[in-house]
Amino acid sequence: MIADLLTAVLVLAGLVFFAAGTLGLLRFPDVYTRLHALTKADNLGLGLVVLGLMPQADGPAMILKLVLIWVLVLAAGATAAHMVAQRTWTHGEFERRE
Amino acid sequence: MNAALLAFDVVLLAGLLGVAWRCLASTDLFRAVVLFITFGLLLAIAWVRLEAPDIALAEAAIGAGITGALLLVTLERLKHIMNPHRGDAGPSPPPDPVASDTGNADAEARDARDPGAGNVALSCAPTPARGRWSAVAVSGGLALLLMATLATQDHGPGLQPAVAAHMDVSGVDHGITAVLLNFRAWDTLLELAMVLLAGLGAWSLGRHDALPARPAPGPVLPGAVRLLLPVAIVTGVYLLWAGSHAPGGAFQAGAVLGAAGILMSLARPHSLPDPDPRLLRIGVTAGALLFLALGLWGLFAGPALLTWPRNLAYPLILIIETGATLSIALTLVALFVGGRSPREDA
Amino acid sequence: MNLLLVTAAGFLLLTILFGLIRVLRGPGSGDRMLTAQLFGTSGVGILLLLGFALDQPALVDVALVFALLAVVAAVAFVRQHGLPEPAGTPMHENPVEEDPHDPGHNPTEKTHDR
Amino acid sequence: MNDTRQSSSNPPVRRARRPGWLRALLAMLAAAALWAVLAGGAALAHPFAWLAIALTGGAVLALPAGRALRLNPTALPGLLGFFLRTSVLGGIDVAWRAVHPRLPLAPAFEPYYVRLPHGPPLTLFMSMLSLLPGTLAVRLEGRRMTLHVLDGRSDNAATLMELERRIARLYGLDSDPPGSAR
Repeated sequence: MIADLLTAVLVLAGLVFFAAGTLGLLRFPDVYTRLHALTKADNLGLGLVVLGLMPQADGPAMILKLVLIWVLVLAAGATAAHMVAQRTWTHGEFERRE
Repeated sequence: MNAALLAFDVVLLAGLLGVAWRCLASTDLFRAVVLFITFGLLLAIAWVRLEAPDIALAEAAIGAGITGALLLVTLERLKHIMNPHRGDAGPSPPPDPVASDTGNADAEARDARDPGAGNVALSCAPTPARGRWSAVAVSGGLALLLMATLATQDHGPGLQPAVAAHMDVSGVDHGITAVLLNFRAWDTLLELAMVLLAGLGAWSLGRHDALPARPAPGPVLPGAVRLLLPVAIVTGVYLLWAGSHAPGGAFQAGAVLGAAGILMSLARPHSLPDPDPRLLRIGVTAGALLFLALGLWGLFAGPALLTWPRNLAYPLILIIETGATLSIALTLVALFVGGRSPREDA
Repeated sequence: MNLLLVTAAGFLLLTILFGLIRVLRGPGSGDRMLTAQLFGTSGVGILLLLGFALDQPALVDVALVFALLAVVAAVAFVRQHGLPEPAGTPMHENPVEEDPHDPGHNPTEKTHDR
Repeated sequence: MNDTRQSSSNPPVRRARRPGWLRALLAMLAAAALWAVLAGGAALAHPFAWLAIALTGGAVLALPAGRALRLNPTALPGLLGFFLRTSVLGGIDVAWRAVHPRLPLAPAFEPYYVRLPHGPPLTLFMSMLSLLPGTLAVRLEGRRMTLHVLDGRSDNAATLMELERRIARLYGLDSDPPGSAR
């Protein structure tokens, strides 16, 4: 019961951050600021969802798997954000048209 | 619960149709590629909803890992090829007839709920607008036919009871693996042969040219590769292992390992030497040849072609799946690199 | 409980569909790529939520594969543009303005977006 | 703008590279742990587990060798706590800015001079700082890193120096006396 309540609260909190990330994606003015939305809001949202699902997991192996997934997404998000930022910095914002 | 799932499915279907339509109708190739990556994501979720986690796994590995990279690099190569003709101003890209950029999710979703939207886009994407109404009529007719077919089809259990009845002779505990590698092994052999043919086809087109690119500077990418590569290898082998009793198997494992290889060749931590062509050929053909050899052995020593004796079924399936994984992974990387290695011709 | 998880998954799906606006509008290719990356994160969330709601542990494996390979497309994107840097790339001078790019830098750059 | 220009006071320490067999062994141990998480501890006896472990060892040998750095496990909880706390703050910060009707952003590029040596510490630093509130690593040239910050008016460098100090402690590179607060 308490586990279910915890799950509900954490998952809903995660959804708030996902929504804020999407809102930032749509409202922020340029690529760099949108990248902030990518790396922070959504990763925190997924972290809260993962945390919320942990009480429902049936064993420590599943919990560790969930943590692994979150760590992988964090690494992917940070790497992709850095690379998109670097590429925008060096090559401009737009596709070369040929 | 069921109403929520139904709503989820409707939104998913609308998203699939809308993304597919915008992807086909897009004149900007980069946008089309990103839409295709999104389509792969939605498709994986759709396979989940169709209760086919095996296919969802394969779609996740191929859609997230391989097609995106393949299409982006293809785009770059196309530009590289077209670069010399840059001076003569070609005709401007054909106008987008289906719709201009709506840029509005509501319109997007509304359009997507139109049952023929995907077909409309498919049938008239880059053609002049005058064909639009006949295309709408044709796709509407097709949609009606499809719905009539679906409505009259009886929803029998299919072959599931037959598979369940014979699981104990299959050697594995997962129905799909039993079908793929025992009951209908012939199909899987042909699929492996097709993968092999695709690889050979790419090799026959010529030597691979070095990509006109270099890895991104900075320590972040090599660090990520250092973390992801071992995890990808263990995950790939884990999927191979899981195939005998749960969703997973050679194609999924091969796709994950192939994506890891693509990541390696993209990040290029240091100049990787071209592999020995002889070893590469053995690796690429290993899956199909091993499968065929064991199948022939079954013809002479066992019951029939491509069947396994009951007590040997499990180890034989494992051996075949391992070979198939190796071949699929290598072929995917070879398709990504494109063309045979320069050492082949030397 | 499961109703909540399915609804949450549906909500994430809706955020993906709204995020598509950014893919369609662009304007830059970086915008589109980062949106695809964002979709990957939401997709992992959807798969995990569905996996627990429908009691299908295999979906966690699907989410794992997604999380693992989410970066490949972004790496290919950078590799694609990893051409020798054009002359006039702002490297050492540090503009504090919002737009770091020399306005005259590579004037052929135009968005293909309409 | 913050004054982050500092002379690089401690030059990168060149350390011996770890021998290949040790790297492979460590990677294989990690692979075994990962296999136990994914497939369950009982599956470690399956031949595929050995295949996965052997392949991981081989793949690590194919990657270029990093420098051998001694981990200081006592610094790990502090770093993790700091990271989790600041990344939650970062998420709240971005979410607040995104939903605020007037979009309170003051984006800017800032230079930052890294003191960590190249290798895992710097990689970790650059990956982590993108998850901290308001900072994003854009480019690294030598010691000079270009950051993009969401709010140029806030003191971003303080958080970064704190993170840098904690990572340095994790890798045993700390030149500050322990307990000194920056």
